[in-house]
Amino acid sequence: MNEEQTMDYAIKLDIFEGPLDLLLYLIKKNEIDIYNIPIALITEQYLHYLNMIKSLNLDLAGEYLVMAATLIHIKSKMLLPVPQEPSDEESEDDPRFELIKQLLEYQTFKEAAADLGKRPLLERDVFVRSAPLPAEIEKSDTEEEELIEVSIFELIEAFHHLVSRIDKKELLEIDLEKMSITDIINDVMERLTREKNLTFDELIGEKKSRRNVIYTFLAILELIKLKMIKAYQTSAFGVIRVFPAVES
Amino acid sequence: MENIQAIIEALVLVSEAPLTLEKICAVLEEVEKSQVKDALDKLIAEYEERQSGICLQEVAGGYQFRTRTELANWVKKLKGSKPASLSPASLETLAIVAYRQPIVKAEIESIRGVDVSAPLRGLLDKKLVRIVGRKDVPGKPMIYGTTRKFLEVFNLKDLSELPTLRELKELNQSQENIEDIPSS
Amino acid sequence: MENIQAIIEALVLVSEAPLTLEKICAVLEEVEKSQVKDALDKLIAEYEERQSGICLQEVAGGYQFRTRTELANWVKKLKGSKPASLSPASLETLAIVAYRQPIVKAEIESIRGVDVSAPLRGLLDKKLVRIVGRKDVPGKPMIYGTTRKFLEVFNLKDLSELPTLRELKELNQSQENIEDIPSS
Repeated sequence: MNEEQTMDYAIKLDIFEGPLDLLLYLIKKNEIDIYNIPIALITEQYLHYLNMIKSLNLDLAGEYLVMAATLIHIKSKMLLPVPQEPSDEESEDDPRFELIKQLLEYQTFKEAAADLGKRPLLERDVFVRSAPLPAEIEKSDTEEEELIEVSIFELIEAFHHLVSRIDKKELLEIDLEKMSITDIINDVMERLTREKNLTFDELIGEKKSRRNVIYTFLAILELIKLKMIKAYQTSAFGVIRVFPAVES
Repeated sequence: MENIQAIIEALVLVSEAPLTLEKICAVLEEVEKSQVKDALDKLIAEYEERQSGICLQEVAGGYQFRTRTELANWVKKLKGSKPASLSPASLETLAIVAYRQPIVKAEIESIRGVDVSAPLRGLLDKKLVRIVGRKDVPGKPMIYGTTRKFLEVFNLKDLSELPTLRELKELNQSQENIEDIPSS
Repeated sequence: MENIQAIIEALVLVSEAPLTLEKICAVLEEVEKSQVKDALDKLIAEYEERQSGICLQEVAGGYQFRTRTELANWVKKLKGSKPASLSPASLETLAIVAYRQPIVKAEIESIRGVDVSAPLRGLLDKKLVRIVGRKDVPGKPMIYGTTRKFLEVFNLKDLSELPTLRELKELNQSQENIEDIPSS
């Protein structure tokens, strides 16, 4: 391959959004019917491109290799003799079925993405008022309850920045299990504030699932450790009664 | 009471985000919802007819004044800044989230055939996509959906205004087509 | 060239500060300053005549769309229900409470490195954070946790739906590059 062709490939590689995109390009370039892909030809061309990337020392995402393996696998399956009696599920037997489905779906969304991009975009095709409001109407006394507009992503982002700023490793781990217990901790504390004291059975309530019992027990242990509640038992195996550690 | 249309114009102008019909009605307590809607439709038509540089548009479930698309170049000349556009990777990821929401990352990746961490992250940063919850399956993966800002940015009234997936129909028919494939 | 008046309307709408005659002229290079001034005067008169809810006004040496003063009360009524966003300090404090609850103020402060009295009070006022109890240690400090409203605002079923830092990191990860390519 000459220099010019190499450059051509290099430029093209940059514009592929992944193995499916590359395959769609090859299908279009060869004017192939997507429902009847000549797998040998496409596999050959696909691998050719991959080697091109390699020779140019460009980064290659692992997905391209997975697709190469898939193509080779389909190609080998296509070489196997086809069972004689035609059945209704023949299409499912076509080794290309999954790939075709995937390609069609990807093509659909690629077009949907292009359509989205063609819409009049805010800050590109249309613009809205950007002036701040005059101060006298910006500030007004609110009697209604304030609405808050903030996303969960912003919340974790804030936490992330905080953690990276102070570099506290022990803050890094957020355990989903622990958060489940925290839910119960909040619930226990809320009920204790209301009821003043509760037995373990009362705390578990109706939902006597194994998970709920364990989590409630862990929550109580945690609360005792945090010195937020006190637990008393009148006798061994007796009723456990918990109180807020400090009267509110 | 002053002219309803005038009041609506003022309310829409000062609103930071597209102003919903409900909010307008909440301000204009004594006016029927249908009357408010009529006034809005009339206003839209008037701005249209006048060939004004701004138009009243229904977007993201509300109403907002926007510049006319034909004038984009003049506005850009004033603003001087080139808008950051979305990369094809981001657009594809966004399209999948928009049409398939609620969706988990693995599903997006299976459609695109590539890792979508980076574009997904970018879309979250741009507030076009948000985390809507977790799926109750092992690993509790996060579920993504589009935001109201997505509607605002793409000039959509609501999600139903998204063009239907043209090829998707074909895809459903493809089952039959594939059955016609000659076994080679 | 499109209607000068329409272009001016669009420019004024998107301008962050009152738009000066000079700036408009800079955009409309080929138009005489006097013509631009005429168009502006005409526009002002038109909005006036139409008894529109918005008017084009000359303020602070430039032009700006403003709501008509007579409608101020309606505008104020609308603004009363403006959704508030959280300040970075509040957001950080909230994040610490959410992820580290149950937590006392001193612990939040040791993480943030600053006094959190103000943001914490704000969060209590907004009912995103509440006092869940007191700790039985010297000083009997109050313990904070998130509220049901917190879950509602963030669209969460329960706390275990909060995204983890690991998940955020996963989104930050760039694709791994792979060296080996099978030869054809």
